[in-house]
Amino acid sequence: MKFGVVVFPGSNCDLDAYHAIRDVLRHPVEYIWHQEESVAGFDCIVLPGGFSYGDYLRSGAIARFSPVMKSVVEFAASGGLVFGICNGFQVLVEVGLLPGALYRNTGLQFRCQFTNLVVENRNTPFTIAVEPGRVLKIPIAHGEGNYYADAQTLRAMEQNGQIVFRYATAGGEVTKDANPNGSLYNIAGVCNENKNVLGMMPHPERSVERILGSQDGLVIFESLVRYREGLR
Amino acid sequence: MWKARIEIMLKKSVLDPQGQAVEGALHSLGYDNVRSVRVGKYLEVDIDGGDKEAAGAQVREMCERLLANTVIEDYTFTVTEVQR
Amino acid sequence: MWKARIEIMLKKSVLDPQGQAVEGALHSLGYDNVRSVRVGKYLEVDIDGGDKEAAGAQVREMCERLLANTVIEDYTFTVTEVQR
Amino acid sequence: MKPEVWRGMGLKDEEYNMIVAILGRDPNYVELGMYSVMWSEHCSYKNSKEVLRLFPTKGENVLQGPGENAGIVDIGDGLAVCFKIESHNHPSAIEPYQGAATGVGGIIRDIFTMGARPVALLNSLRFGTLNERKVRYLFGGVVAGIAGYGNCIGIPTVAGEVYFDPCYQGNPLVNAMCVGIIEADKIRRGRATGVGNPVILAGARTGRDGMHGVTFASEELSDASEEKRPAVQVGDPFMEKLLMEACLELIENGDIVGIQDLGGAGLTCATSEMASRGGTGLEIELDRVPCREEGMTAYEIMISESQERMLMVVTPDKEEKVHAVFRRWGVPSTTIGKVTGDGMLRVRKAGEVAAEVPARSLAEDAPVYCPAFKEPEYIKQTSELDLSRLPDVTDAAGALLALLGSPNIASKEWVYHQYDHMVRTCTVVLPGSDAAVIRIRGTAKGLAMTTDCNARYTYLDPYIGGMIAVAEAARNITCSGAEPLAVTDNLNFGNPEKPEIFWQFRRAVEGMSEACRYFGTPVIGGNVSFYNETNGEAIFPTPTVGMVGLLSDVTRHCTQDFRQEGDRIILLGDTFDELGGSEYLYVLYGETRGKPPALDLAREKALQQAVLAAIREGLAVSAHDLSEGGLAVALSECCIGQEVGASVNLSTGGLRTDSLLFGESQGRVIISTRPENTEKLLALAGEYGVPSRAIGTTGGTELIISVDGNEKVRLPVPELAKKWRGAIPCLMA
Ligand SMILES: Nc1ncnc2c1ncn2[C@@H]1O[C@H](COP(=O)(O)OP(=O)(O)O)[C@@H](O)[C@H]1O
Ligand SMILES: [Mg+2]
Repeated sequence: MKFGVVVFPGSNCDLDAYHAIRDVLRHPVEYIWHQEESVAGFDCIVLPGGFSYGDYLRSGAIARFSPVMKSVVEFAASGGLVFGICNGFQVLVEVGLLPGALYRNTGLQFRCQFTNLVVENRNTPFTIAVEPGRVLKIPIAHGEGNYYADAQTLRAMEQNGQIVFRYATAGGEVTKDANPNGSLYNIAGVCNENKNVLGMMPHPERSVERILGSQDGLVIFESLVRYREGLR
Repeated sequence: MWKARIEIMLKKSVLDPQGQAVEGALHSLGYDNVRSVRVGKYLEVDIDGGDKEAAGAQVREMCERLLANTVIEDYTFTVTEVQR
Repeated sequence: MWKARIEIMLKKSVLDPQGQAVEGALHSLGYDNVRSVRVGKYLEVDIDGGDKEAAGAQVREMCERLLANTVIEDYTFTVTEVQR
Repeated sequence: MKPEVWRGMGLKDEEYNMIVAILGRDPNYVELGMYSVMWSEHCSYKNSKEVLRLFPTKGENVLQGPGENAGIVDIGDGLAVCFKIESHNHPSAIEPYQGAATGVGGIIRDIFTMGARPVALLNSLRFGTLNERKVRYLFGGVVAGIAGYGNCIGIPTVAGEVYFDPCYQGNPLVNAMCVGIIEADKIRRGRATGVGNPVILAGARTGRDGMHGVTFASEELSDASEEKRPAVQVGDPFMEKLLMEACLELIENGDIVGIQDLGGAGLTCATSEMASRGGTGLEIELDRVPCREEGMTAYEIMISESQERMLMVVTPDKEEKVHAVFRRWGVPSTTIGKVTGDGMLRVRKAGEVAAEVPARSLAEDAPVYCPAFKEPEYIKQTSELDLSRLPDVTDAAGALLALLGSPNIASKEWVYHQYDHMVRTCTVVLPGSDAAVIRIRGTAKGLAMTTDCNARYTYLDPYIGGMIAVAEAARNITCSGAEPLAVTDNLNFGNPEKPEIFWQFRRAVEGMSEACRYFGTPVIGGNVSFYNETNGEAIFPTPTVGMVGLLSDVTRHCTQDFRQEGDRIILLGDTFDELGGSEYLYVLYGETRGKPPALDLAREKALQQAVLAAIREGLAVSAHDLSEGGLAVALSECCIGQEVGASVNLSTGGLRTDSLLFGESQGRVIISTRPENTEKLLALAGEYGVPSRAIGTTGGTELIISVDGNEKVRLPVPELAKKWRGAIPCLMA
């Protein structure tokens, strides 16, 4: 299974995603420059974290017009796996591949810390390898991760299993205190209706090795591989 | 040349943490008669050529496509003629 | 009640990286006739009581003390009467 | 030219006469401006140069000492570590967010200028007390500014320190440090060589912001400083990220002859230093410099301190390629001149020569002063501390909680949770332990790093305080399992033209030098920030030490947290009746007085070697050095991390209880060890001649401390944690 990691001007977790995939997951991976017009040949496109275009105006607002995004949108439409992490998630909502919007944390501060996630839907390509009831310890690092969608959209998302991750306590309880950024209903990650596009604010690529304090992020990448192999 | 002045605000239904923080800060400075504060963005865009209507249409399009995120934001703008 | 509409902008001589980025983005979207973009803040503050002049004086003071960073920013505002 | 003109630019009459002598004529206005910025303290170190010679700067691993943009130390495997610290105190006092942000931007450029990939940031901060609204504004703004820049560019901010004292009320300190990694054979230097080679300016356009920043940094702050506004700039971390990637790519490919960032004194500094180091001249054409505003004068362009710009010299055959790389990264670049052989810095504008001076005279020939020095009066008064008149502590638990809630000791999570400290996925020991540790990809190695300075000690005795700053940094490094390598220092002092201040400066440098020599940690670079005064009142002398250490096996790192039930707690080192300059004295009695704790370099070094050996041999489950707040605070910090309690029995051995619990005697470390390793650990300490005793056991949910069999402290760990974590958020709410 071949991964592609998109590099926008200002991406800075591209390297981390690349290493997680190449050195820990041990799968082929290549960088994709933002001016590429095709993403042919890849099985999964990762939009990494960072500050594309400085996150000026709004996070992800300018990056979504990069030439590469046109082909990412087409790739997604044809069922391709697209995975947005942090800034990548912001790009995905801006470009309309995912519903809702992400804006300023209610605390008005950038937050970098470990969070605990419950997996609300284990039936997506991104979560099929997660054991039932498992709480994932994965760090966040963002200033604009406050998820918003209007009531009607949220209802539809709930019904359709599009809310994939919520912030929780270590014991898996979804509480107000466990919410680091004010996201509606503690939402940390969502997918599209078809479940082939997922965006999440926490950084699974930062928790793939014991020496980094957690390996819980690895299961998301492993899910992708297992899903893909299941298709063969 | 045309100057567009664009104001972008979070929709009423979206919580405005920044506005709340500023309101709190104003209260603690003793401005007790401050009732509500909302914080948004202000942009000035200079546009060459065309008439006022065309400039306005262009600004609207730029807001819809890039400048505002209409899922959470509303925008208003004015266009006035300026000397180069 | 009075509504103050406050626009806060970086001073002309100060670098506006945000404005530059937006300008670049507008150009790459094909809006070649965009000349200059500056990005600032917009605030709406509701103020109770007093007359228009008093409200204006208070807004000026709030700008100087808290809302604007006059080291690098300029501000302008208007005050209009609104129904509660 | 009228004397007011050069005096207004901060030049002394005799300095003006020197310039006339150098040129053999009167300088024009542009030239005068160039001398004024280059001969300012900030650029020329004219007041500090002589004293800085006291530092040991050589070592077998030192590849680059002071004098370049940053120092470099060899770490084996063909790799080297490059680091430096720099102050941005004055801009941060005026505009905290942008002042701090551009400080971070500047130090990052110093590192990638050398060809190193920046991998970590640190910061050392000082503010007034948090009950003042203005101080909260400055503190909040500075932290947000550091976060804003570092997070955006994607370099983790992994460590630092923050202290609060009224002496910093009007003059906060913002020192930023950057650490980079470089292949030892790829080091670049700021040299303009090769007559005829093109000179390229890349990065942001030049604007009118930041005019005269360096002279500003070389003046005391007064209320009128708030008027000097244009000296503050807005940073653009996005531009810097692109500039960094482009420059590192060019350096990696060997496309650059010499490179230098534009910092203080802008184009004047970069051009004259590069030419001077290269023994050449430069000719530049200001009409080619991309400007942000129309109508900028030669004077303005030459001294503008606009951020995010780099100057480089390339060979003619590479010129087009270099521009192409910048283009691909979306960074503007222009050829603005060429290297000449005549040693002159020649500046043209609109077809005319706007300035023409010997490059070397700007960069090297500033006058050197040896300011007078004299021990200040206060030392005699403050050194008096009669402990017999101070009642011993009765409510030890209350005192401990008060100390944990003091912003100087309290958790700094409020700060470092705003910093992305994990990006690059190499941070192995996150902020919150003694020193941060990062791994070096592609090797088994790791780097430990810290900044330290207890300025209260330096105030009470600059010599001992200076030594302790180095010793504490080294102790923090060893507690994380690393061997100290080298030092960068940031000397923050008041006005050096006052003999008392210069005395503090000399004494501190003497103390630091002695300690650096003893620990074998040469000073490979640093920064001097004078004139940290408001309305005539100087800050405490604050010589911050930034230190980097090496772990040959990064998996063998250590943190301060107790890990599990039943481990034995060992205290290494001796405790004395030393309360002078302690946080205890300050928090409970509002006093900053006495002599700082003594420092015995030999004992300190033995202690550190013992700690390192214990960690390497796998005997230490945790290690934590004792600093502000002494033993009781250190034990609390060990408990809080993983919520593991401890039960400790101490004997006074003739000491006061407050000295025993809260005194800050140097050379002490707490180690926890598996019970079966206790004897081995005590024996190992003995081999190094380090006093050691088993003082208790980990476990339970409380911290219990008994002294001579009497229980003095019994507090639930969550209560300790709440006090310690809550203090700063509560003040900042
Ligand atoms: N400004 C800061 N930025 C990043 N980390 C910080 C900052 N201030 C303190 N820290 C972190 O908090 C922890 C405690 O700091 P400090 O009390 O200064 O430690 P020590 O006494 O061991 O030198 C350290 O890990 C330090 O790196
Ligand atoms: Mg320590």
